[in-house]
Amino acid sequence: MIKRDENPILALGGRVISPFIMLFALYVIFHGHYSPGGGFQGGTMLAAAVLLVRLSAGSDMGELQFKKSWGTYLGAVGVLIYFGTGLVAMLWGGNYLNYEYLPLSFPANENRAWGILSIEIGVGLAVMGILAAIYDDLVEGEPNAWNA
Amino acid sequence: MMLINFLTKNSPVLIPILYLSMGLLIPVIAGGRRHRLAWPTIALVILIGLSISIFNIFAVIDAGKPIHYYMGEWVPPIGIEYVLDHLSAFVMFVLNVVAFLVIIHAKDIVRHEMPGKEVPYYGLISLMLAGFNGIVVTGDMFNLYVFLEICSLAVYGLIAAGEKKSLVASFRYLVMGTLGACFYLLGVGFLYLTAGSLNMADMKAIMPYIYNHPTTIIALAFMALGMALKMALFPLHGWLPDSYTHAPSTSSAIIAPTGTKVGSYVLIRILFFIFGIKFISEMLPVAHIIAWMGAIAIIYGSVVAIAQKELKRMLAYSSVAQVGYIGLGIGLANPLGLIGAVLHILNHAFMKACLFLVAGNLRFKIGHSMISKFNHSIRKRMPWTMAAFTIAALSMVGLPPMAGFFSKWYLVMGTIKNSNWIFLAVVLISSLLNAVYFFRVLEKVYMKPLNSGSPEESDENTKPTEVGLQMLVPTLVLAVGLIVIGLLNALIVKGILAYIVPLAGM
Amino acid sequence: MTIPETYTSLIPLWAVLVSLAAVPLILISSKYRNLRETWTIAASIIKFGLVLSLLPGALANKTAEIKILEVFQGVDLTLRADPFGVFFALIASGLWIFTSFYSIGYVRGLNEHKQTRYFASFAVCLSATIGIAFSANLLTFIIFYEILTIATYPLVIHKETREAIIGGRKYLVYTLTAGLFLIAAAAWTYQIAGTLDFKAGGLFSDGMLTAKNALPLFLLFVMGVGVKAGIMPLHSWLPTAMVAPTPVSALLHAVAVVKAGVFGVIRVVGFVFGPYLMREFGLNNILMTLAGITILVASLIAMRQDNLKRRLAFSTVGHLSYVVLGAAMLTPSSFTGGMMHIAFHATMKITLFFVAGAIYVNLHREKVSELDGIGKVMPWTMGAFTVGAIGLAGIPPINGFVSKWYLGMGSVELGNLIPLAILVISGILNIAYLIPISYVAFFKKGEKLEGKGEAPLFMVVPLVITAILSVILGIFPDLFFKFYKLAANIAVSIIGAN
Amino acid sequence: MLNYTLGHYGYWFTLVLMMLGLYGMLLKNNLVKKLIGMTIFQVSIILFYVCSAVKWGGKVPVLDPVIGAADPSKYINPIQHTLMLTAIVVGVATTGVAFALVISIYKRYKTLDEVVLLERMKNDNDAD
Repeated sequence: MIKRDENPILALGGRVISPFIMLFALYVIFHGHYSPGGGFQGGTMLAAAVLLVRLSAGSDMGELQFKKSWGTYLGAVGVLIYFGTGLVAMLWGGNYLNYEYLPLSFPANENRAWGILSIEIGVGLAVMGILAAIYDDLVEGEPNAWNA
Repeated sequence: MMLINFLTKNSPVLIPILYLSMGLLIPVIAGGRRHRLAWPTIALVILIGLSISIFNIFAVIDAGKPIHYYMGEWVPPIGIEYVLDHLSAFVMFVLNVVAFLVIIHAKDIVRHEMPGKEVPYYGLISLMLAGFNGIVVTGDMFNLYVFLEICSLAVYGLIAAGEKKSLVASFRYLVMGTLGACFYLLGVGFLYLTAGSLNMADMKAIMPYIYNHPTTIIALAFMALGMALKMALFPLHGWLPDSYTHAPSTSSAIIAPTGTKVGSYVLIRILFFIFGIKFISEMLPVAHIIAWMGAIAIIYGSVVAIAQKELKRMLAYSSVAQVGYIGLGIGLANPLGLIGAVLHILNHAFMKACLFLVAGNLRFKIGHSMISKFNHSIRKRMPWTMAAFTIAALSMVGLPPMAGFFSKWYLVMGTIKNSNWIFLAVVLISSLLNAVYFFRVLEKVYMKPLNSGSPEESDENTKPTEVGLQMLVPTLVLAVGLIVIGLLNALIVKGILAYIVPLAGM
Repeated sequence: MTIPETYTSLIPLWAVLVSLAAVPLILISSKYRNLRETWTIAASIIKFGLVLSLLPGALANKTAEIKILEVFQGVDLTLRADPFGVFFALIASGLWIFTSFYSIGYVRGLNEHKQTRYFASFAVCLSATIGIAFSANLLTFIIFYEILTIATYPLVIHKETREAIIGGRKYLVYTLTAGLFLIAAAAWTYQIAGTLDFKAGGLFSDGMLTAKNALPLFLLFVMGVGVKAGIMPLHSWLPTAMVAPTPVSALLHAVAVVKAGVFGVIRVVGFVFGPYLMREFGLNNILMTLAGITILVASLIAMRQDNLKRRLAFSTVGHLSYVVLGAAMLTPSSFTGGMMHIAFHATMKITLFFVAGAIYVNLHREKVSELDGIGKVMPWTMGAFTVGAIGLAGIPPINGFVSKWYLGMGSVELGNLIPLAILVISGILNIAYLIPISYVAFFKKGEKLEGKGEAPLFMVVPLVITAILSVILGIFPDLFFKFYKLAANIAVSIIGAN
Repeated sequence: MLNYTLGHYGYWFTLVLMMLGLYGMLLKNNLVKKLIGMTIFQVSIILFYVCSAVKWGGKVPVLDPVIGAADPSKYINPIQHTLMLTAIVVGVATTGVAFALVISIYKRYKTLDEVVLLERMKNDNDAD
């Protein structure tokens, strides 16, 4: 990588903005089922927040915020939530992903809303984890610009 | 009882879910120091998948008609529908049974060829199977695209794990594969613009109304082109030989029998289940073109295979030829040809899996699979492996009562039914060409070298060093399976394949 | 003639399986030579007994049948011991016994390598041959036909010299191609007729065949079965395959492979097309012409061969076409003669090949020009040779005369004397290329052969027995196995059906 | 005719993009450029789908639930957009895998130029 000078504005700016991006991302995820947005978009933004720190403040700083090893696990957890929701619906007598059958004791339409939300959360986590993991794997072995 | 009910209700969707979730869970279950768990997990997962696929076959036979499954109980054409008919149940079974046998075989050889990479490797295998099974079971065209990309991505990874050149081979495959998938997506787009539906059965119903629309023709052209690329139908096979040659032994053994077959399956779906036989023979002679491509592929693949020096590469070119058989059978567009093609999916899956496992055994024990270095010491060292090779080779040549003969028999019948003598000649000649390249190997293996002064080699070279039971048994099961399939082919055809013909609208 | 009657019986299946079952036993006991050979002998004797037990049924026009399983829509893997099948199976399994004994003498005499593979392949070959004999339909026929092709391959290349490998390749190319033609022909037949079952008098119903498709279909069949039957110009693998060990040549030429070919020709002529259709489309003339040319040309070529086995090979090519000629003439007598020639040529030619092998094992000579005076040291062997030679020339009282007589009668029945002329000329040519060998062996003085005696007993006894058998069958053609009665019955069933 | 051609300018644009992508994919020597071509190709198809959903003055029903019922001609089919969402994700994944491959290739052969790459691959003693 090209050697760069340490730039405090970049480093601090990234670290400051990152939580706000995350907050907005959560908003996108949690509103996904009745307004534009959803798991994919929110997850990408979550990943963007993580990657922003990684890029601006370096991998070591990024590690403090979001550990490299978390990526895969978070992906697995997200996927588990997704499949778990579908599976629970299935076990309670519905078709796969039929949220009406989720054992939530709400009326059917609210059941659907909660079901979609859980799906969106799962998708969001998975997308975030996997995108972060992709980045980490790609830069692996590259000399760390900040330590160089 | 509960389990049976659960299975009956949800069986179409279970296999893709199982593989898809396990693809991500295997790195978690077997992460870090628990890497020894990877192989048992994947073996167990595929065993479950296999059991469900067997259950599916019986469910379909029992129902006698396609089983529909609506995701989230959204009724098509709005929702995504999974369809389990005789064709998809059959292909699914082929995929899972081959995958299971190869995975049993894989344990030592994966550790040997890719030390330390077992966990992601098995995860990718699970993902790939999720893609394949999803493609087979889905009734939605866009869903099919997604699964297509899932399995393709996994396959790129599986191929890239091989020897040095595998990276470049995988990259080329990635470019070509993406191109194929994009063409398919474009075709789906055109079709969606015209008909406003993505559901296959719905599309078939709409087809008469958009029959004369130019976009329908373009859609067919793009979709068929994309799938021909994916199934490596000549002249779009360029990515295949390098990929199969340089991939790890297990990858070749699992991808070669399944990957191109899934492409063929999709082609069958597109041609007969979406557009219908009338459209593909009247509006755009796709069937005819594919038949010709298949015929040329048969001759080309076989001839080039003769010239290969390396066993896996020879098998790869032979795959090109065998895909040609399937293409020819599809392109004949008559019941016998279709049955021949689908039967060949099964037969070729078994044959190629067996042959690639043999190549894997050779690499494992002898360290290479160069045909020019083969000699009769191999037979002495690995008698059972070579016996399996012989059976599979005879089946490839198409000698009864091996399985290969019967799919060829159906294809021959199909060509005669269409009175297409050129295709008949092609199918027959290819048998001879197959015989040439397989007997070339067999001669080397079973006969002592011609010019060697000393007839007996040193003891070290002739000691039996057969691979372990875990690798040997799957190889032999596949070989014996070829004979069994051959003898029972009428049962398979009558019980399952015959139902495909009316479904395909013939 | 009694009405044909079919009953289910497992005997045909056992007859096929018994030698197949011997294969694993042979492989297991590869270290113990005597035990291994016991299996071969035991299997051959049991097989012969099983086939023999079907003979009374065949004579009484009762057909044993066993459906094994369905292999194609409406086509079962079926074994049916109809009279013609029993006829052929009887010859093949009977002569296998002799060949087995002889093989033991031969491979031990020469201390051959890979004897286990040799005996195992031999057993598979015989299974396939019996399978061919008992095939009830074309698909079953093809399956066993191809198995025979593959099982013979290791025998042809047994010596593993460059010559043997090239011979083996040529053999494979010819026979595999033939198999493909046969597959195409069978598939086409199924498309036309909707059935593949052999039926005396032809399986096609009226109006199924037209002038347009009859000829190509027939040519496909001829190319399919003609390669193994050695019809010119498809014969050239046969002399090349002479590199195989002599018992294999004997098997190839007298017992299994080529006989499977002519058996196939008769099946095609009599049981697929039938005499009526053959005549209607002029197919018999094609076959007759091919056979006639083959007989004459092969005999002429045989005269020029110095290698004894090659000479015998071309003689085989010629004599196979006797059978084809008999089938092509389409008269009851000619069919009878042709079928009897399958049996009688087998006994004679196997004798000759055994003799050639015995000479090779004993004296290591293969050329005709080296045989001067060997009759003095090997009187029994050369005596048997003379018997076979006379028989092949068609001189009484050897059995070759009988079959030739019926073929001649067929020619007269047909009212066409060209076949008769061909037979006579060929007989003279046969004398010209075989009798001189006996002559030089007994009456010409050659170099001294001191200390050499007869060949091993394992070899001499079988060849003397086959020679005696030839004589006995020549005098009493209906003795023991009622070859004549069977052949006549079959001929009537084929011709009379129309 | 002119009207027809101009009226579908979006499609023409995607066609141009697609050809550009194809050109880069098949004819460029540099592996990364190939990848860029591939991405352009994928994007062109995404745009093609999105183009087909355009309707001047229309709205997606999620924004205004009554729109479909009140005036069907204002209704915009959201399916294409959602489909393309998935296609974008697929594209990202493909690109990710492709970059992983390219990086590995670069590490192994120290080049991204295909001609040089082929030259260097000859020295590998893989089974051939």
